Amino acid sequence: MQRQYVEIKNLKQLTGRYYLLTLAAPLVARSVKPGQFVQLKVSAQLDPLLRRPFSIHDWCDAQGNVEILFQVRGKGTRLLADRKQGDYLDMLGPLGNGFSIPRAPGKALLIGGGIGAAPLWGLAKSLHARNWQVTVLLGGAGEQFLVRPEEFSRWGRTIITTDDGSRGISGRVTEALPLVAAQEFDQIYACGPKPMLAAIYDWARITGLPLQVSLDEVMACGMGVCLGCAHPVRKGKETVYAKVCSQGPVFDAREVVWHDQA
Amino acid sequence: MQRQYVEIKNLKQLTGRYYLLTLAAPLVARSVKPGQFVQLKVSAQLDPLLRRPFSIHDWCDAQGNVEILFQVRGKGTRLLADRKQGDYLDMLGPLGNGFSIPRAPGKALLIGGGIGAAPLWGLAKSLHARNWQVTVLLGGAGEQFLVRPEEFSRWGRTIITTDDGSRGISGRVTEALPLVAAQEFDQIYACGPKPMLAAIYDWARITGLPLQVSLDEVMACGMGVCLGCAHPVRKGKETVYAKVCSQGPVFDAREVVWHDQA
Amino acid sequence: MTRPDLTTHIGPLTLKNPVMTASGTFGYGLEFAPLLDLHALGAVVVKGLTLAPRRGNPPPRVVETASGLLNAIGLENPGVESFLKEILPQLEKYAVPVIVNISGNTLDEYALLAARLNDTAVSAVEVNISCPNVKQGGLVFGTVPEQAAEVVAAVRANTSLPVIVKLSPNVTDIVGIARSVAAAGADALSLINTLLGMAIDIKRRRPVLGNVFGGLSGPAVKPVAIRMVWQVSQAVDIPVIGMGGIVSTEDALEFIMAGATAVAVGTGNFINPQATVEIIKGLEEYCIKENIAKIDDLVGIAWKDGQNGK
Amino acid sequence: MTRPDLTTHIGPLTLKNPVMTASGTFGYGLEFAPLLDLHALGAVVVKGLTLAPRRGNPPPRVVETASGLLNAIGLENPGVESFLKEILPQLEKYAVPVIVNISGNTLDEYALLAARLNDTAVSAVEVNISCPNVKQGGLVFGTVPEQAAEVVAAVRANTSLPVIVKLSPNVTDIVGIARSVAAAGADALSLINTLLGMAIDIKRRRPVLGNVFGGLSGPAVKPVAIRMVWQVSQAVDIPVIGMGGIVSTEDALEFIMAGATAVAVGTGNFINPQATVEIIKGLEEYCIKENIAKIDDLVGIAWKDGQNGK
Ligand SMILES: Cc1cc2nc3c(=O)[nH]c(=O)nc-3n(C[C@H](O)[C@H](O)[C@H](O)COP(=O)(O)OP(=O)(O)OC[C@H]3O[C@@H](n4cnc5c(N)ncnc54)[C@H](O)[C@@H]3O)c2cc1C
Ligand SMILES: Cc1cc2nc3c(=O)[nH]c(=O)nc-3n(C[C@H](O)[C@H](O)[C@H](O)COP(=O)(O)OP(=O)(O)OC[C@H]3O[C@@H](n4cnc5c(N)ncnc54)[C@H](O)[C@@H]3O)c2cc1C
Ligand SMILES: Cc1cc2nc3c(=O)[nH]c(=O)nc-3n(C[C@H](O)[C@H](O)[C@H](O)COP(=O)(O)O)c2cc1C
Ligand SMILES: Cc1cc2nc3c(=O)[nH]c(=O)nc-3n(C[C@H](O)[C@H](O)[C@H](O)COP(=O)(O)O)c2cc1C
Ligand code: FES
Ligand code: FES
Repeated sequence: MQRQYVEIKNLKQLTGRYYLLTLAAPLVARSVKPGQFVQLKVSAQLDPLLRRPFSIHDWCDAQGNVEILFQVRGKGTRLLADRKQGDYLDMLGPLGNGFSIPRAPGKALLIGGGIGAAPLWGLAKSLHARNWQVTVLLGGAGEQFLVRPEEFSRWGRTIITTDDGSRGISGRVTEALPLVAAQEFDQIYACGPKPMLAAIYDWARITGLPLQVSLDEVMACGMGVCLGCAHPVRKGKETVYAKVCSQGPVFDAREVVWHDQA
Repeated sequence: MQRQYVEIKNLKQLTGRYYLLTLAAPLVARSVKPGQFVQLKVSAQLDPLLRRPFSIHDWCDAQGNVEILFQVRGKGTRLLADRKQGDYLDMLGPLGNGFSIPRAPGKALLIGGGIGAAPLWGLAKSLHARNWQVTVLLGGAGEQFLVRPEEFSRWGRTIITTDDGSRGISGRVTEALPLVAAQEFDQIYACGPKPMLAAIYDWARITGLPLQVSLDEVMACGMGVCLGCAHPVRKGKETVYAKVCSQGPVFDAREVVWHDQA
Repeated sequence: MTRPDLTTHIGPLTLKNPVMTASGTFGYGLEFAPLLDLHALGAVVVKGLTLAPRRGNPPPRVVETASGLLNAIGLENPGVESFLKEILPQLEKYAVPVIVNISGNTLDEYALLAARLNDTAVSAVEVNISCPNVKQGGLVFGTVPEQAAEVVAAVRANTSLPVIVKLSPNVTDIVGIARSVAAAGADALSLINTLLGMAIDIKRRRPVLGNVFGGLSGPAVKPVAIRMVWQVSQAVDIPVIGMGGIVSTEDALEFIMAGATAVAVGTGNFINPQATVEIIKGLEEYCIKENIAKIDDLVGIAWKDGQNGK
Repeated sequence: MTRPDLTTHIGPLTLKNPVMTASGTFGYGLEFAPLLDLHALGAVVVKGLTLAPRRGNPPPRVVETASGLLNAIGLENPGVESFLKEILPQLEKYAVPVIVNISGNTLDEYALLAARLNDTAVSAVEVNISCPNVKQGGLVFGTVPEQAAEVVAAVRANTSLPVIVKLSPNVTDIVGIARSVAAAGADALSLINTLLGMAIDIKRRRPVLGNVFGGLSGPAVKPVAIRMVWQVSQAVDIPVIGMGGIVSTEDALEFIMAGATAVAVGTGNFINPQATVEIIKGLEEYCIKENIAKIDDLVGIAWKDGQNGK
């Protein structure tokens, strides 16, 4: 973990609300794991006050680059989208644990809902590099909410769904699950809205296959000190709170308490 | 008085800390008086919270432009300097009373200290257009704190002083007063730091010549409703508080209470 | 859908919508006439009046803080007589309910002010109890339940106008004050007034404000205001007018859902002098979009729905 | 000029500089070791401990507000035993004074906690009195002078460590509480803890926080904190540790000039995890530039110079 000012090498709008941000951050590019994230200070003013967490979408050690793919949601992401090439950003990271990739190559299913697919790009790339066979289910509310739909197939078979039917199969990403057979896979990874993750878990648990999910909780510090990002997890018979930032954001889906918030 | 979103037609750095901002604001350009000001919202966020007051430096009815000459002082002016051509600013104005120009042309002395000379530009232009003979005393801490020193002579004889001697006469602008004889003038105008204004008043009162000063008080609303910008003035035998924003910013120096803040 | 009903009742007073102005931030309303249609507002609450004219505090009187504003105006005002003679007649023309905020340093002053406003064009009085009680060593009326109640009783006895009491947030137990004031005959409560704060000028090494202390307002205080509205609206049976940091429709909705029957825009007027009318429009649009027939149905929905909060 | 003297005395405790961390915002310090030299800090104040482990409140636990942060962590912590066994030994290695913030729901809990920390590597205890007293119907200890004093007396009787008492700002009369606590044997005071606030999620039409209420911190509250430090530091003879919204050297100077002998960075750590060390450097630079030999000479200068404020 480092705190540094990093230069914006490029910032481009991909779709109506998605932006791809390329940062010069060689130290992070060298050490990052897929699924880890960074905390960016989007403004020098006191409102918005806190840093904003963003998954690392991609990285290139040779060029010393790190990429963030983000959606404009509120004032912080709006400010970020208004930054210009050459600006510097105060970045803290890499943070969190990241996805774990079993040593022996096998078949992986990656399921991403909306902007939740952002970290799956780097994961797919890593899996691909380690000779895993990758299948991707990419869903979004509409076409403009799909993360790089053209390009994902670079890493493996890609099935696309949109809620409004503007592209691929019409319906939620979970409705495409019957198109793939869980037992074919050695490892499932998912990132997206919590109801989607819960539905995927319900489907995956039947087969007992390992599912890693990346959770999204509101964060203050991002580094395990404020205890603000608590999510209930099972620890033996007990339910305790895990820190999504430092003990996650990736969890074994079996540990997560899905249907109880207390 | 209007509230409108105005486009930045141009923003250029004049010296290390001075910027010239050109705004497309035909309605204001048509009706403005020298010495009036506008309140600009420099950020859409809640910090900095309040608008910032800026004198109207120049205007062009034909082009529908209004110009602001500002100094980067703190976070609000920093944000303003970072804006780009084509951005829109939320502007309230014109506000305040402005300088009054006697009907019959005569000889005017304009004294500006630092950024305080910003509104004197438009005043000099107006006086010039009404066939007044203009003399300008332009002072600054150093060369980079002089407002358009090359160009001011367009309106009349211009004497320059700098505290550090980097240009013109070395010393404060008030030290150049002996170079001009008060009784030669029909009207004196001054804008700058309060001690400078007080010193000029001490000099001018001897001759009994009319002196108009533009005061600078911290403002919240800028339109006479918060009572935040109070400055003590004499009203008959009494001392009362005047609202610098709506009853000023230009005052007859004889009304102003100079040496008593209570 | 038909136009949603924004009508709001503040005790016996009916407002065409729940958006008012906060005292001291809207002058006497007239200043805003070039910028907005005063008649569109739920009500105009004017700058706090005292019996005699007051010249206010020495400058500096305002300083910006993080998302907030500290002010120490010191209740500068022309006095009630001058208001009634010179200002009210002009304001009457706009046909908007005018609520007069009153301040005193003794019970008598409050009583006399209330009596004087009776039988005028004023629609209601708002009693500012965040004033020092000079007979009790300067203790602020609004911080002691019994003294707050005495002020309200004195006003109540001297007017037939609706009495709104404006609470100070600088107390340990806002609910205790609210109950006491309601029992003394208040028709409605306004909250919050400003939080007591200050700032130091590190260059001069002295307090920034001429008066040392000032009142903190603006978005910075909104979480405290929302909390107090939530607590008080559940504890009393009279309507609550919520304020503290409202700059947008979303802010106004937060207050309404927390239990405010009406809302007031204060510091927000300085940032955007058209905030009030924009919020009225925003509330109407929200109701249409969310299919809400009456804005009243949203009042306190955050505690009425679901289990009661703490 | 020679290096300015930043040494600071908090009762019997000597710190190499006046910059500490605020409880609950710096974890147990270890988390920051990759980012800064812990040994450079005046002191590390760790997350509030209770006797037994606590799992804390249901999420969401934090929400950003205008220049502020609302939190309702609910004092999640592993309990004092686990802290002493597993965390303190690691922290000791950094040779920085460790101050332990303690919370209880009864006088006994405070007494037991104080006794347990005695004869450990801990340098001082900071008593968080913003906790509900379960034996008094949940009334917060820190809002009633007598109850606050009882907590302090109980702690004082059970430890030979310096006792710092952390005051709640949610009171009518902070000076009354401060005096009462000082009389009960506190060596120093910390202020302010968070302001009670809340936020409504207008989409869900429910409070945002799982716990409904939360504590407001960050730059938004600084004016309230400065005011309380100014008032309290003039009223008591023990040192005051100032906090509430410090993110920069200028903020720290404001607190020191208002009367704080030391300062603590809280929410500021989340914005800039290196804020503490940058502020220490900034204070040193300021002293050099302004020709100040001892930082102590600045403490309370805003009221010591010139006439006393109100
Ligand atoms: C570990 C982690 C990784 C993330 N990775 C990415 C990423 O790669 N790309 C990306 O676009 N976003 C990502 N996010 C979400 C991103 O942090 C938020 O969208 C961002 O903080 C919103 O900031 P804002 O100021 O624009 O929104 P705000 O103005 O703060 O809020 C606007 C709206 O968004 C909601 N919101 C705010 N924060 C979140 C959140 N964390 N999750 C869901 N809703 C939220 C608010 O409730 C509000 O309704 C990630 C979040 C986490 C915790
Ligand atoms: C009627 C009027 C006309 C003005 N015209 C101009 C103009 O034409 N060009 C121009 O550059 N400036 C002008 N100013 C001053 C300008 O408004 C301030 O410089 C600006 O508001 C500072 O904002 P900031 O956010 O950058 O500074 P902040 O971050 O708010 O403050 C930075 C520092 O500047 C000081 N400061 C803030 N406001 C003022 C002020 N009003 N006067 C003096 N010091 C202040 C603060 O105390 C602080 O030390 C005018 C002010 C008034 C009242
Ligand atoms: C400049 C200023 C002057 C004020 N004057 C008064 C007043 O005269 N009487 C009063 O009851 N409240 C007064 N207030 C308090 C406001 O009416 C309001 O309660 C408070 O500012 C919180 O709302 P806000 O955050 O929207 O400003 C004043 C506030 C400000 C900022
Ligand atoms: C997330 C969080 C957790 C906190 N936990 C504690 C705590 O355990 N004990 C305590 O006394 N204060 C706690 N506080 C209060 C801070 O120590 C501090 O008093 C307050 O936040 C004001 O300072 P700030 O504005 O710099 O954050 C906590 C604050 C935050 C933001
Ligand atoms: S965000 Fe602070 S502990 Fe996770
Ligand atoms: S700035 Fe509000 S009255 Fe002048």
